[in-house]
Amino acid sequence: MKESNMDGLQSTATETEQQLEDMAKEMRLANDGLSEQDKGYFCDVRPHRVEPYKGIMESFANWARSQSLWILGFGTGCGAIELRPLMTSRFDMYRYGIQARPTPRQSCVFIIGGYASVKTLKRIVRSYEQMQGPKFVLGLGSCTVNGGMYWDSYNTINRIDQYIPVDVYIAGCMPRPEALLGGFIKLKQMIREGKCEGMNKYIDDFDWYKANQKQIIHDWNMPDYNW
Amino acid sequence: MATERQERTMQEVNDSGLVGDRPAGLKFVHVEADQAVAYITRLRDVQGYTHLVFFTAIDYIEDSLFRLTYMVHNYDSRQDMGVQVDIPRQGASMESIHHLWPHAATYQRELKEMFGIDFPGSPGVDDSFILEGWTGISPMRREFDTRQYSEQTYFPRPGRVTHDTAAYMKENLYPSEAETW
Amino acid sequence: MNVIMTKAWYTLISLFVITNYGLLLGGTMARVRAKVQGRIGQPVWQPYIDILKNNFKRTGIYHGVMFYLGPVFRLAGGLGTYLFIPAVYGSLVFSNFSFSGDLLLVMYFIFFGQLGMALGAGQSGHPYSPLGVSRGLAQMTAFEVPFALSVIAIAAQYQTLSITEIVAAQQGGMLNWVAFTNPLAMVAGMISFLGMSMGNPFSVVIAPQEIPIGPPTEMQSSFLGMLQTNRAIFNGAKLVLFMNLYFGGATNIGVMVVKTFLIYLYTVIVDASFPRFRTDQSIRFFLGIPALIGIAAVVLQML
Amino acid sequence: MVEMAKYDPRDKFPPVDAGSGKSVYNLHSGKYMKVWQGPQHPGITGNMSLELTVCGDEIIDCKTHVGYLHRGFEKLMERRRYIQCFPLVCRICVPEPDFNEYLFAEGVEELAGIEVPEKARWYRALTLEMARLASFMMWIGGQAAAFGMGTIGQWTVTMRDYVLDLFEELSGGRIYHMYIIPGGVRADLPIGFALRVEQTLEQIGKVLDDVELALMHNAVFKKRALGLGVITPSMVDEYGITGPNARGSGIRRDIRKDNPYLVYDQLEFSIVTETGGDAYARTWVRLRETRQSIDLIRQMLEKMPTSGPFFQKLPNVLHWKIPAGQTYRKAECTRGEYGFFMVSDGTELPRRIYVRGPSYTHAVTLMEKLAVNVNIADTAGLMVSLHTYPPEIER
Repeated sequence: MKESNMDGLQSTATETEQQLEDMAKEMRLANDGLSEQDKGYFCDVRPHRVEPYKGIMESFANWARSQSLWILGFGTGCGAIELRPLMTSRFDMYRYGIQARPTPRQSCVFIIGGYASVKTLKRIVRSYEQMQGPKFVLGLGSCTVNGGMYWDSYNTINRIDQYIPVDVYIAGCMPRPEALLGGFIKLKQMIREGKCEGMNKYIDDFDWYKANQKQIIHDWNMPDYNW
Repeated sequence: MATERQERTMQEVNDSGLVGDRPAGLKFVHVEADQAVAYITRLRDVQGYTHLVFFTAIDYIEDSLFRLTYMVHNYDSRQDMGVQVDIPRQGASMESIHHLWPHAATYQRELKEMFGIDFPGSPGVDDSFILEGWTGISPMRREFDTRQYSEQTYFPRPGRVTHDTAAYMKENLYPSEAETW
Repeated sequence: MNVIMTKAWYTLISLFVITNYGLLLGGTMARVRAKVQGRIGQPVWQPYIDILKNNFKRTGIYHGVMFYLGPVFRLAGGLGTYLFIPAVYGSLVFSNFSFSGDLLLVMYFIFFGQLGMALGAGQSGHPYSPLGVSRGLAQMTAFEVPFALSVIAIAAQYQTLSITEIVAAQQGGMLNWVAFTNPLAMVAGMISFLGMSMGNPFSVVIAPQEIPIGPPTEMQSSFLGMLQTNRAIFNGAKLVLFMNLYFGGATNIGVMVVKTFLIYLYTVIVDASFPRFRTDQSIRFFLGIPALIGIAAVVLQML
Repeated sequence: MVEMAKYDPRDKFPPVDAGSGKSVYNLHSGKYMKVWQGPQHPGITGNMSLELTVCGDEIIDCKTHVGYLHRGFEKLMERRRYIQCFPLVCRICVPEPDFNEYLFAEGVEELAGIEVPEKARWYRALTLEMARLASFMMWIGGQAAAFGMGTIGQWTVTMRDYVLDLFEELSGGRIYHMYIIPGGVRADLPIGFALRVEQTLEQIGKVLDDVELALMHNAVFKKRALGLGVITPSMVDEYGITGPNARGSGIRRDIRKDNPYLVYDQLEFSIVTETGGDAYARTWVRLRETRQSIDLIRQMLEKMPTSGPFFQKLPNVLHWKIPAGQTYRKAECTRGEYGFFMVSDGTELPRRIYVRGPSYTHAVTLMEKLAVNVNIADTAGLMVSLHTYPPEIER
């Protein structure tokens, strides 16, 4: 597990805003959802912002990232039914360097397939935090934008961007595979332009996201940030 | 195990006391709560209604009662029989039929969670089935307002306008046809 | 001193060539598999981009020292396998250290990577990893049996264990290949090669459907990049090894490319046209007909 | 094959409690491991999860967890007018939404006493069979992929896509059609539609031949599927099993024959049954039913009336007061008996609409029963072979 440098805590003689922010960054996570013997297994260090490289190096890295997008194989909603045609020979997404990975550790694109019920949102948050950055989120369908059909349902959230940062929305119910490919191409453009800093955004507004998540997910029995 | 009281109920079923007999092959019968399970047992064992199609409840909040509906099917006579039981809404509780069909326990789990109807003795009836960490009244009860709950909880995106469909269509879409019905 | 330096340079060149060849072969075979499925498939250079992307990941987590060493062992296994095989017979650059190592050492290196991977996966703490590891090691032990038997048959045939001498003995015409002088050994070896290349029907170790995805479940960014690099080298090394053992080796790089491509094509075609065995089923399979064929090959040589 | 030493695998398993039928074990004894399969798992159907307790490589206890896709349809429909419920119901089941539309429309017509024109009933049956075809094409790919053969899925899912094209031409929607509405159907058949359907059916027939050759006669597939998840005929009534799962055990039951709806009494077809009761038999049943629905579509296109209205004009649907009553309509969908139980109290809003999905029993009770003593590598195949679909469990 990462060591948190304690300097930020000791040199607190003259508190400026900056140092207070540093202290907030250095504060450890509570992980109060976990039982005592489980706390040892999980990291309690707050996630740290990772700055991108400078100049040509970052643009080259972004090109590589945009050319190999690995989807997390998690059909969170009915939008996942259009991923099957996307993978098969009619709309062959492998042509664009897109492939599906079964484990969140190795994947970098998370497709929120439509509506997310509260029970699924818990798994979405956990899978999203297990993914290694930079990671990108595709909101699929109208339900991720504003609740869509189920805007007044008691069990589906209305806006996914209140809980995890979203890079690209693909509207429609259901969005066609062509629309999905269009969304992927848009995502590639944004990655090349270096606009997809969703992970750093998540880390900057970490407390806000956590507050929103814990407001809905009542039985929070998982670590606060899952490395 | 059928007392003659159920015999008589059976006779009534076959003769009359049917509600909504459309389509052919679908019958509904009302049974008292205390003899419902024995009656269903007889339906399964004697009358050949061997298939439990579904088991659900209807919330009549104005009469303050739940109407349980056991739908059983007879594959020989191709009959669907809806056995309907009225139970009071306060402290709603009902005998379990998981000993007749194992998958009835699943329905009872759902009813416990969604309506708050208790089935003592049903395996795992208290486990959460669909919802997770749900606090508050059971969502399928009619006094639960899902729209209000959703607007309070799930950060509705500003800008959504909800028209009253009838008024909107009457004004904008079909000004002439709206009154033709 | 000078000799050592030139040898080191030759080794580096040979490693560079086999790595790129393995990567390109992987990309090509992905396209072949896609053609069987009626698709176009990914670009040939996709493996390069994937490795780059994995190494450009910003964060990466580790679960301890063995988790680090697992991919390293795997890479060491791949390199060791390759470095003691003559990639091109008679060539100064591509006959690596084959003068010093022999077949047993190579077989040991083939096993070595898996064991290291098992250690690393075990420390990752994910319940899927030990499941995959146990499947992988059990299946590996099974397909080592026909492979070892066919190797013994070849060794008995040529009275040597040195790969270079085995290749040398097969020179001069197609009919001198083991595939024709000792077909039973070739059959047993090629069947065990299916298991070694971990394609269907023996791919339950890294199967996505049954327990994703086995040992590398927790391997992320640069660990995964290392594993992918090793997969390229290891594939190349295995192909070259089987080419040397059964198909008369190669006298120049072109022949090597053609032969290894065909051998790989055979595994990919089988891969695309079969479901996968369960672990116990694949063990029963390898200990069945292929093992009997291997025994028959050995017996024929001993007669 | 080599003769393996005979040993009883049961002896390493914990004792089974006679009362509950569940095995009694101490999870912390170090002998057992708990593995969660799903919801984030490629080998699970839809979005649900299995809580497996394994002893070595074999499952000794399985618990199904559903509810990841719960949208509260039944609650939402209670606060919408009947015609507003209509775009909702097709969302319940994604692979074949038409059954929801059909049953909802039938129920409303039932309660409101509306006669549907003859042509509309043929169109409805045609849509249902096309939906069945599409769903089966997707299922075959899933069953093959669950055993690791991705090639079959690539072929069949592409063929399904051409059926979706026909749906798009017919109704404008690819996945959700909303073609069957109360009072009839939304549009007439396009010109030359039957011709294009025939072309697609020919293509699909060819692909099905290839699938039969490459999958059903595949030695490895047989090894995996034979004897996996055997459903005995006595279990069928006990667990409320319907559809191909029951027909795979030799039970001759098909709502299209027993309680004929729409125009199925005017078509020639026979109930497909197999006797094995295992995953292989179920695969055969579904493969043959796919061919059967191709045949049914051809029959319909022949016998279909060419003239006449396809829609019965409704009163103003926004002020539509359905008379009080209750009814239960069912149809034979690809997974079994699909039913809508509708209660109206004479107002503009439905009092209660209950959706009976066949997966309700298949995925929860039956799966928990069948998964015991199954190798953990076969869980995905067993799950797919039951053809469960989570959204109709939790709605």
